[in-house]
Amino acid sequence: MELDRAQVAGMLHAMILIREFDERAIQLRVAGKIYGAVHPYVGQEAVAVGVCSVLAVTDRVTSTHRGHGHCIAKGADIRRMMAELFGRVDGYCKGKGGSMHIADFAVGMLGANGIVGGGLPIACGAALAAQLEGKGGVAVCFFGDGAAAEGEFHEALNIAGVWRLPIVFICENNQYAANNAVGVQHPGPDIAGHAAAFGMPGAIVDGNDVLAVRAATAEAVARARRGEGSSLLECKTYRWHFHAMRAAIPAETRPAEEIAAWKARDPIARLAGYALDRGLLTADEIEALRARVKSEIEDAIAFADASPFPDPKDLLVDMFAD
Amino acid sequence: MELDRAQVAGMLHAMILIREFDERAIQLRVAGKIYGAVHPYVGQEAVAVGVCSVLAVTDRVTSTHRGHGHCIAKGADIRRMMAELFGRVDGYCKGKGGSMHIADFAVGMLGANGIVGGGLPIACGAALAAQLEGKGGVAVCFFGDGAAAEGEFHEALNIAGVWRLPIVFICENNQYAANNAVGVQHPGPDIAGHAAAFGMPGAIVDGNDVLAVRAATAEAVARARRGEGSSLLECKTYRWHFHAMRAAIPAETRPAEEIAAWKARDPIARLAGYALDRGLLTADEIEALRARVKSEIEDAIAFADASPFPDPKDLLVDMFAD
Amino acid sequence: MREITFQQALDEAVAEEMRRDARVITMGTDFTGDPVKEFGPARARFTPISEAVLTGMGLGVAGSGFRPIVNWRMVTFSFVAMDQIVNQASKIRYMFGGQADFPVTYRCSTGGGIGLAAQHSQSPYSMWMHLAGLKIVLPATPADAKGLLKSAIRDNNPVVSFECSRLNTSTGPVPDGDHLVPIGVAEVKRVGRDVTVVGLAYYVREALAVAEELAGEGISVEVIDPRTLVPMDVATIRASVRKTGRLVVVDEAPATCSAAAEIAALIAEDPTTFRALRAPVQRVCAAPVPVPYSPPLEGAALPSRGDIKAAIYRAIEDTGRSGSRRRAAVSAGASAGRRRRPDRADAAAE
Amino acid sequence: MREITFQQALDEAVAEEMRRDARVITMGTDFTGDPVKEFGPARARFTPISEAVLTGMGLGVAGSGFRPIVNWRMVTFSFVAMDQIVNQASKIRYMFGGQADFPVTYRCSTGGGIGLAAQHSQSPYSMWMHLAGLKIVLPATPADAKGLLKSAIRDNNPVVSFECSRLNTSTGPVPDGDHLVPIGVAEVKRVGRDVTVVGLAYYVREALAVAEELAGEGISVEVIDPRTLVPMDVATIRASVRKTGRLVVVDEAPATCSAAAEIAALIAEDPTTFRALRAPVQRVCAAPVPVPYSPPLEGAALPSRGDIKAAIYRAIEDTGRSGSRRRAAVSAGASAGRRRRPDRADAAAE
Ligand SMILES: Cc1ncc(C[n+]2csc(CCOP(=O)(O)OP(=O)(O)O)c2C)c(N)n1
Ligand SMILES: Cc1ncc(C[n+]2csc(CCOP(=O)(O)OP(=O)(O)O)c2C)c(N)n1
Ligand SMILES: [Mg+2]
Ligand SMILES: [Mg+2]
Repeated sequence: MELDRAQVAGMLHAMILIREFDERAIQLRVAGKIYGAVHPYVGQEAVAVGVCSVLAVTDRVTSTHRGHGHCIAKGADIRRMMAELFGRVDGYCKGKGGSMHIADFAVGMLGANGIVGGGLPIACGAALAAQLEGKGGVAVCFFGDGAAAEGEFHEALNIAGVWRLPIVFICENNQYAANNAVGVQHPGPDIAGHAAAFGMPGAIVDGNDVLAVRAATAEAVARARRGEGSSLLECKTYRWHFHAMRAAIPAETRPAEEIAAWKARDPIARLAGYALDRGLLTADEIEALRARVKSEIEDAIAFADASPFPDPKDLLVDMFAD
Repeated sequence: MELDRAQVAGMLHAMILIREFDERAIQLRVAGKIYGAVHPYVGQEAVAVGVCSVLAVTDRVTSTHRGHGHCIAKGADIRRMMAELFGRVDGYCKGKGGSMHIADFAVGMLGANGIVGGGLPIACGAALAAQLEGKGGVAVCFFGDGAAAEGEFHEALNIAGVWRLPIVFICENNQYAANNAVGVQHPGPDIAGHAAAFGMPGAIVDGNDVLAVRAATAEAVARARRGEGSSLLECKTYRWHFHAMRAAIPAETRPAEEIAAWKARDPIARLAGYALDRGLLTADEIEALRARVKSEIEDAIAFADASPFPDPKDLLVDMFAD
Repeated sequence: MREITFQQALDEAVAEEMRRDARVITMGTDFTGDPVKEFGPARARFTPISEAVLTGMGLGVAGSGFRPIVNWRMVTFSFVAMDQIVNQASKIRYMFGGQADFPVTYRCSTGGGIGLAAQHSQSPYSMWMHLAGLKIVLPATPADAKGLLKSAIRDNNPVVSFECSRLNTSTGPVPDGDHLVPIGVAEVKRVGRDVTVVGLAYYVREALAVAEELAGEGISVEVIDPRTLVPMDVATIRASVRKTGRLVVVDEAPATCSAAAEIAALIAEDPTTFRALRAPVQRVCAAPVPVPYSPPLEGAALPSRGDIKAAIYRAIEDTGRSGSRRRAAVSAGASAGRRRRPDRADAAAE
Repeated sequence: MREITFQQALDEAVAEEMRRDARVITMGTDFTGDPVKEFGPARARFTPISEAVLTGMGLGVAGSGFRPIVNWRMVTFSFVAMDQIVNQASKIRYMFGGQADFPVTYRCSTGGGIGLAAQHSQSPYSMWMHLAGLKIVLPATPADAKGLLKSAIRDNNPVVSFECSRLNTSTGPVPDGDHLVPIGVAEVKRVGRDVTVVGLAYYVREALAVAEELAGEGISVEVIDPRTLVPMDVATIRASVRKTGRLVVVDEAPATCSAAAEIAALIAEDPTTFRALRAPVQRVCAAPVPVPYSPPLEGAALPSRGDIKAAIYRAIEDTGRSGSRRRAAVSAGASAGRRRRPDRADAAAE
């Protein structure tokens, strides 16, 4: 599946945007512009971008506590994302949700989730809706290696298998759940092995190779659109930073060599290199992309900063629909 | 593993006792001597008896809503069981628990359970205790095919796999969960297939062949005692009666041929035939066993009937330990 | 008007709403009635025994344009799905700034009294009431069961329909046609002068029976059925207590942090009602134990008519009325004593 | 006596009990302190993110002779384990006729106020209190945190230790040696004459600060910390209200069916205390919403000192005291108004 220059440029832009967004979010959290907890997606960009690159806006995804990348890849507006992190009224949740609860139903982003595994059942619901609509829509569920230890993982894959739901389960195996290596969570290194018993294909893919992720997802999505059911895709990847931060940046607990080895497999450098080799993009064009991202982010920050804080008088608004 | 006559007689007696106990329980429920719900184990006797025949009294088991067979096989006193079903003070739970909550910690029966899948985590705790004690003890967890659709099934097998707990998971696949055939619960007919992803052996055994169940359990238990971890054993079997009854016996919803085919594979007749063929027991001896069971059950009923109902004044007793 | 059972009324509600709106689907491990026959397996779905995923699917499919009914069967089984209820369903709309609606109806049976023991005899309404973000209905008659469930299915928010097991086979008149009962409106089931008795589910009938009995003794009892627990129709309850000056709440859940506790607090914190209150509030609730299996114990654990009567006498006693009252109160004393016995904890503390 | 943090006090409690009794083990997805270093990986176990199995394992290993401490980290995460709490832990001993004990301690952090939004800012104590069968502690100081957790670990029943996040870094004096605080005993933190304020966790400090402030205005506030929620030390609370005639309860959970509702009911139903009550009970609780993320909204959602003050003024107002009081009350009116604003439901009904 050859990619044209526009597609490659689009994916590269999305990946750089995700990285810069979270790098800036870390700074802004330290600066006290953002509150609560921030879970950076840096290092995993190829997964969100590769997966979402084959989805339509009408396809629905659920995300996790580490959700900024999924939002951006699915087409959310970083200005409203940043405003949400700033706790302002122009944020996606009018400041009520914050980092762990960003959602944009208009682009099929059914929400980040502060509960490990909490998005799996909701994604199955979105898949059921697609099945009932019968228009070839699919649902995609992002979750971590740690989430695969929760019972909701089993129940979700099981019902998806029984009902042949049009859903693709994307396990982002970044080797750690908070400070615990995957060995604390699972008897083996892989999650994909669970798929067979649920009657669905389970594949392992290099989560730092956006093209590989895209290709594997395309196959699983096509399968789902044809009504042939669900798939589990395990993307091996790594987060470059700490699990989560509040006011201060936590000390690193993982082996330095391990981190270095993974950083050497930078998914962004990899796609940039591919684009250059194939002559799809020039170095200047890539520089221009980076510059564009910088200004987009500054613009988002300015937008967020200009947005007012919610009025306490609106505390009870949005509780119940009429 | 050749069995001697005492062993065979013991297993045959236990199986007949279980069957007669539940056949009488049904009559007594209709007669209004027993309250609430009764879930007969008739047809599945080979599983409980085969499994428990290789356990020590110090090994611990957890049971289900269909727990009478597990209690009897693990060595509970049918007089106190019957008294519990009658709601009397000499029952195992002093009448507070009833059929779905019979337990006898003294013989390692950690309780029936009204929650599908609810016993799995508790069994893992018993296995952890055995591991910490380091005396080669094991835990056994009985659960149904329906329970394998619950998240607790996944969490239990996963942690058992990670911690190499000395536990044997016994899935009694009796083909139905209430009125739903196994196909409503699972993408395929087998549960054992889940084991591999948890890093443990998963075997399927003829659950109507007590010797096969015993042999497979012996192997899994030996493995656990050696500190080599957990196993999943799926016993294919069938319940002869309705899922559950209250005041009235529910209409049968399963295909008549299916029921007939399974009854033709009666686990008790099978062991009796084996004993006769091998000359381990004579027809008279088997008749004597049946007679003994009948009197044991009449004795249990008399015991239960003679036991007083609890005094409402004791309503708050047993709430908290000192 | 037809006389049908509580269960039939609930089945009619589901069938009528499924006919009315093709986006309504129903899911559960089993069904009463035969929705599969009329609506097919796509809209009436038998599910695996996986309440957690089922509960979250309700939100996902509702947030994607459908109107699911998720049936947990017994409230007992909803607890394996509690994360999806507490952390998702009750918060999802507000947390997301109101950008999407989640019109999902969760149904389950509640209550004891039929020998099913601790796990299968629960009435934990208050655990849901405490979660800001869920609407909750608790009908006591076939008409309300049908009308409230239909309103719940049409509501654009997560609504929990608690359906009392002991009422399943009870019958009552149900209006013909599209019968709706608004969520959030209590009903004064009997007008009275001396004491207000708020009953929940099965205990509405019991309260009415006791009221009838006491009318013979010249005690005029007003009986109120909240019908909806969230939003609670406090205005109706307060108005009644302002009139009678006395409140008895009957609930088969244990008293601690129960719906009865909330109703007592709603009365005690309202200045006008507080000033009108002439006697201590009476909570007639289950004993603080898991519901025991054996009939004599289960009977002692759950509220009885005698308990309700004794509480009414106490309310009148404490505001000093005629000697006949006092004797009556004493005659019911023992049972009243038991009902009011604090748990060992309190006992230790008192 | 040493001055240590709330968190250090909790860590000391676990370490001391693990030293004292080899049957004590601790399990969680993460630890504060370093129990693995001192006690090894067999007794201090890092677990998968599987709260349900972890919670049930606590019962199984406790019923098999050990004394486990299960740490859910945040109360939020306990909801995926709610079946094991509701259907097993709270019922298992009684249901089995008391034939075995289950000495398991469940720990979790609670509360909001630190910008973590809806899912990670919960204080649902009352959902546990409603379950007859669990003991529940809620310390407000380092000394009580240590003493109550040690008592919980030694208790032969399932005990839930709720540990307020906002108190983690707070410091206070903790007695040296084997410091135990008995479960079920409240503490009068400040003796007063005019009004009783019952505060929970973080709000004990806030209540004391307000009491200090109001002393300057000649209002004498008695502050009580229940410290244990089950068994609740009702005697101490009732004795105080019998003296002051006024009750304000401060709790960061939403009011409906909360611990505050229960305390209000315990006062309103006790004849002697009811007769001594001179003003309506005041509940100062969180607004009926999931806790919002944005600081101004979160601040508005949770109780503030201004809210506590306003409630105290109201309690005194409603029993008519000097004009200065009245002015003060009015000055605090806005915030009081917000705090007491009924949810839209009630609004509709009222
Ligand atoms: C049910 C539940 N348990 C525990 C937590 C605390 N927690 C938040 S993130 C996290 C680690 C999740 O690991 P993983 O699923 O691999 O995602 P990652 O952080 O690696 O992206 C934990 C334990 C939670 N949010 N929800
Ligand atoms: C969590 C939960 N959900 C639903 C039920 C209701 N229920 C009781 S038994 C049963 C069927 C269980 O099937 P299976 O596990 O195969 O055991 P079997 O009855 O066949 O022995 C169901 C659905 C329950 N008790 N617990
Ligand atoms: Mg991870
Ligand atoms: Mg079965």
